[in-house]
Amino acid sequence: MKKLSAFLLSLVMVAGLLAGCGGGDKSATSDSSAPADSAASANKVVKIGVFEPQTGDNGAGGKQEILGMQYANYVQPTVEIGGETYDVQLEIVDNRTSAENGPSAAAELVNRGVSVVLGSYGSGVSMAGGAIFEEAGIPAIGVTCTNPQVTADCSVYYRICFLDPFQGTVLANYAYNELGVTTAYVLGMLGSDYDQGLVYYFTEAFEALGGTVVAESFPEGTANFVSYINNAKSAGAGVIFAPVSINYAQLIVEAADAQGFDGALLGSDTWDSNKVIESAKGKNISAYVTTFYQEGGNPEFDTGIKEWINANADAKTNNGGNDMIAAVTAMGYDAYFTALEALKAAGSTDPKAVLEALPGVSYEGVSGLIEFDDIGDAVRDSAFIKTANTETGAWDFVKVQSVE
Amino acid sequence: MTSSKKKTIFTAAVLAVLLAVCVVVDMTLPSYHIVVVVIKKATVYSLVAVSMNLLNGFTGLFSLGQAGFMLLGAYAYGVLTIPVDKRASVYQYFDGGAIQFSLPEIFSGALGDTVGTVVGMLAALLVGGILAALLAYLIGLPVLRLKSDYLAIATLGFAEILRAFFQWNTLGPITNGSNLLKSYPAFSHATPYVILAGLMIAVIVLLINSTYGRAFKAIRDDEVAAEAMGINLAHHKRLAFIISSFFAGIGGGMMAMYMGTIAAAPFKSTLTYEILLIVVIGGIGSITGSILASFLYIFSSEWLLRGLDAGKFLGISAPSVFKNGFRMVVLSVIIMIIVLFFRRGLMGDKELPDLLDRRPKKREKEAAGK
Amino acid sequence: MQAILPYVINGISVGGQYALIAIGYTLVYGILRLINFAHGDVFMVAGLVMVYATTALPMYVALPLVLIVTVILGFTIERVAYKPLRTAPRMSVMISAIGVSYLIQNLAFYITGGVPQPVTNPIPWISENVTIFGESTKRVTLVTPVLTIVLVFALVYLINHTKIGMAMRAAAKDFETAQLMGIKINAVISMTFVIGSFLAAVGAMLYFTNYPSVAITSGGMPGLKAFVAAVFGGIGSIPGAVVGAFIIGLCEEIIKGLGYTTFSDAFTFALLIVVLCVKPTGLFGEKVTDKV
Amino acid sequence: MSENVLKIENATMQFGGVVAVDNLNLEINRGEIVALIGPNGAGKTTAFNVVTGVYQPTNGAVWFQGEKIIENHPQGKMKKLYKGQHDGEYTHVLAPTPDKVTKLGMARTFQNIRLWKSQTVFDNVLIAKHCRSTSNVFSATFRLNRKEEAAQREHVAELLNTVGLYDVKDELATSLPYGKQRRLEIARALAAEPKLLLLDEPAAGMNPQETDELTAFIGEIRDKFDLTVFLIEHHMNLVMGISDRIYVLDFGKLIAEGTPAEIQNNQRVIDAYLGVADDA
Repeated sequence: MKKLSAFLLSLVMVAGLLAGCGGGDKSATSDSSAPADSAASANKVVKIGVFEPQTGDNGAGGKQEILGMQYANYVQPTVEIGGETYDVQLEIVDNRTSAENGPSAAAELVNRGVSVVLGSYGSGVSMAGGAIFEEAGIPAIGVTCTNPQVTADCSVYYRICFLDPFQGTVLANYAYNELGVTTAYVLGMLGSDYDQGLVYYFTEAFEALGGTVVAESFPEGTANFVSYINNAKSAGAGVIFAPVSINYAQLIVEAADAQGFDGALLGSDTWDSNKVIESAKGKNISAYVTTFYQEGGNPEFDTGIKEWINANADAKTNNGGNDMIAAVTAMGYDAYFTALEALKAAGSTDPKAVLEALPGVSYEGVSGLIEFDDIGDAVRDSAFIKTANTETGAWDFVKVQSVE
Repeated sequence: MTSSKKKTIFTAAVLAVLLAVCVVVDMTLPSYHIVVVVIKKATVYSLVAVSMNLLNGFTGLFSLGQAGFMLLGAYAYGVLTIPVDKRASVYQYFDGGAIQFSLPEIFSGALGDTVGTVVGMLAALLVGGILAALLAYLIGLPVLRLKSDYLAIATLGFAEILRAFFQWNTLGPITNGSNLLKSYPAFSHATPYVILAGLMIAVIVLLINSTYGRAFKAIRDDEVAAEAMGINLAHHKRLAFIISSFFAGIGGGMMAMYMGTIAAAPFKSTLTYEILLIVVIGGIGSITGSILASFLYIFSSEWLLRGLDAGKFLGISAPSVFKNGFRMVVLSVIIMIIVLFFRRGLMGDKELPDLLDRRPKKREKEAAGK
Repeated sequence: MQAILPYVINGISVGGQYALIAIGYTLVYGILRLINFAHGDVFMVAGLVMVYATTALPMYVALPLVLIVTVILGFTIERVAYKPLRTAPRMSVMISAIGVSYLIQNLAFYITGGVPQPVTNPIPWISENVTIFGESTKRVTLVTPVLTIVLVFALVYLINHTKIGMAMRAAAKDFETAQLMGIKINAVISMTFVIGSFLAAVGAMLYFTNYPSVAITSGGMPGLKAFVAAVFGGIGSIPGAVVGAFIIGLCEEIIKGLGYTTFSDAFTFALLIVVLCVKPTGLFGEKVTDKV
Repeated sequence: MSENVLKIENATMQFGGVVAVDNLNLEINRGEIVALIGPNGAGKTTAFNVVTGVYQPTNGAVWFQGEKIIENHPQGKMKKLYKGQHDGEYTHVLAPTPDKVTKLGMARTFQNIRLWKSQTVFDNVLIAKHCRSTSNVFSATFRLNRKEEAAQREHVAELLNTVGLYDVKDELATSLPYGKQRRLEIARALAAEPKLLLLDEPAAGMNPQETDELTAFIGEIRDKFDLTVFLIEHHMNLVMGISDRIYVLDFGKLIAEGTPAEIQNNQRVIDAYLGVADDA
């Protein structure tokens, strides 16, 4: 009996293995004929890798970013490369937000033969994947990974967003100069390089301006922020700067409301999400965020993507159930077109050619002009500041802030 | 005697073939190829799974602290190998950090670039292992007196505490706080991983077949009898715990090499659970099983079953079923089936050479008849 | 005094939530000597079901539904994953528990797509803001400890004064003898899982109304902490679990208030290890001697 | 020259209010075979557990080869509960763990056979040699102890030949028939190179023929390995046939001691065993 079961077990495993192999082969061969509509046009295919989290802490944000790319792909499914029309095919691989899964997800993209990679949402996993992309010589365009380290030590990584030092400084300036606050409470998640990086730059800038900063961290998985808000209150803070992921941002909004915190909440680009604004709706708080894009900045894009989202149930689910456009979606959209520009400029689908062409790309996207500096970072000198309108449940534009 | 000789030859042949395959893979495929990447990851997991098996499977101590020791090993490796001129940018928030040397560079000065770097990397791995072993000694003092499930939960707790310490900003000049460590040297090919992990596992196998290994197994089978036969329980349990942690530390260092960046986040209890389940799939008490299961698990979860997440698998296209997460559901169902119905796992307590035995039938019968 | 009041109020509330989960651990451990690793995930599933049910159905249908679904889940887990291993070594059962936890998380992941599911104010009344001693807080903060204590008294009554309660006590005292005495051991075990899941479901409803979303990992930390509370109070003892939970909730919030936020989780585990090493039986636990 | 191998001195073992062994005094001389008998629950195994360090006696001491190895006096809760006459006589605490006691030269078997289930017959015996090994974990792992290991293996083979289990050395221990498992346990104890061998009901579950074989066997090994044997047994044939002296326990108290013939005619013993004595 035991032997039989052992035998069956190994049979199952072997079958699984074989099935896996088969699957692997299949995807390798059948992918080239993928989009049904393009099969008719018989164009050649160029693959763009999407290296984004669909699961894990940044899953929600990653999905919204992918939406932008998918919409862009819907708007512009083909590209002229070297005089030929290519169908653009997105190869989406989930990196699960974790550095541990970064390398294999990146390798999977390389394996699928992509010409250029878009992503990721967060910095940590971008760095983990960066090493693989660098070895493979495939250019990567970071969308919203704002840590300076992403591009600093990686020859193939470029990005279209602003950086943490910039964002942190912008917010510090805004808090000190515009909101007139001298004491700030900053809160980041323990173990998140994104949070702690922004905390660092904000603190540096805010203290340089003459303000006082009280900094604390919360462990991952914290669900109750009441005590943190109380700490901010007892520190006499006029603002709480919490550059945290969407889920925690919602919790902080709730807790600030419940504890009657009367200062302002400051958020980074992660806060610019319809989920956060939903939480803020009807609450007695004030919140300001910096972001890459302001809805209404490009009406054509807005209406187009809203229509597309509303017509597409999956997309709507991924967007959190409504058609509000997150900045990361706009950034994903821009990243896609930047990649197309690079492909056009390269005149080839060879990653090496694309890599050479990428630094020279200049593209006017919905989030502004995209150009790269020597390191591969976007040349951006201003950010949008928005505030949460707790009555209408929307982000209201405040101003464009740049660092002087 | 001849049968044992035959077994040795068989084992050596299998290992040689595997190594040859790995070398061929390395020579024909670029280092960023998915096959190379999954071999690297599976190799690291094998080492950690075997180290966990040494403790949980061979000594019968149910510890869930593996991720913590890996964390220590990973950080030790990163901290000691980041080139000095890269430290300013890695430790960007901590003025370049407190440690201003790099083992590979030190050894490069003495031994030449290539050899020196490799020696430095190995030395850093070793330091990681030793630190993990030291910590295991300290933790073991209070914790190893606890009985099965209490031990499990206490070691789990220690791993969590350790994680908080490594993310603590005050230790930032060394650990870089919550920020990543990166830019350290790593092997890009799979063969060095396989050789390194292979050597470590070989040492574990030697240990298990030594008089100490037999004592560990005696403790697992019957603590009371073991103690009555002169085996010092405290001493031997501590020994097993320290040795297991040492190899987990080295495994952590290799994990760091594989990941390219080090943060405390991946070393959560989930990682320990994953490794524990791998050990169970392979068979508690079988080194071969742990290795086999590591490869099966990593290959399927990272590569072969990806189709289950992407809408298309085995040529069947069903995007509504094969969507994100389905791969892990399938895997965890398989794991549960193994846990419930095939408790002995793939290999039971058999090893590679035992596959040559022509007598498993007889033993099975006897086991059933008892 | 005024300064620590909000921390205390919040600590008591958090403690109440832990208590509801901790009872599930302590009951199961008392009888099966099993750390039910999946209990935290049952809690999470209850939260998810609440999210889905309250968006689709009116509240008076949705909330009982949450309780029923959670109870069925707890019952099923026991029948499928633990019952077949009744005679297996303890390590196997624990591995099975970890496997179940892994499976539930992955399933939840698959169903939710890995995205935290937003909680949209399912029970409006208890999410309203109220003012107590001049401090603003949510009503749920006050409701939680009260409800917890009411439920605990009900449970203690059940255990001390009903037939099934007596059977549970007998099984906890001596599993085998109870079986020999004709107690339907499987029914008793199922009952403990049902009670544990029920309380976890109540806990989940209170816990998640406070929070904007249920993520698949939401159950992990509260689960672990509740377990620590159960050990702290003396595993197997219901009053112990409740007292332990309130103490841990309070300590945690006070530690945050003192500014050691980095270590608020680590503290819980440190406490666990100290308790295990110094007084493994916890505050109220009975000493169990191993037979040689 | 100490002829006295084991001396139990005023040993009391109390579990809460229950006194399992009450002020036990007993001596065993070198080369003797001494039996400890008594009805079920008389405290025989508890006495063994005290001697081998499994339990710490509530009060009293144990001497081995002229050296005091175990000593304890009532402490903590026991202070109130203990009402023995030797209170205050013992002031030190000597509480070696069982492995230390074994290393001193005592080895035991168990009433309910405790072999290492997943190990072969050969390995079961070999593991018991571990406590006599001088190699450390490093030298053992890297096989720097080949000589010692070879000697150990040779000794184990010899032992297995002696007990007649060499031909089944590669079987799993648990696959052996009952009687052989008993023998294996004795072989395992012998591998630890004891001076004093403690046998806890070695004939339990054996048929008369097996019991007779065992009786002869115990005598054989006593002579061959120069042993002193201390045994607990219910099979009176065995006990009477082999013992030099017998101690009788009832409700934790020593009620008689003497040669087999003396014990057989002791009225108190007969009373204690009434209805039980003929189960052998």
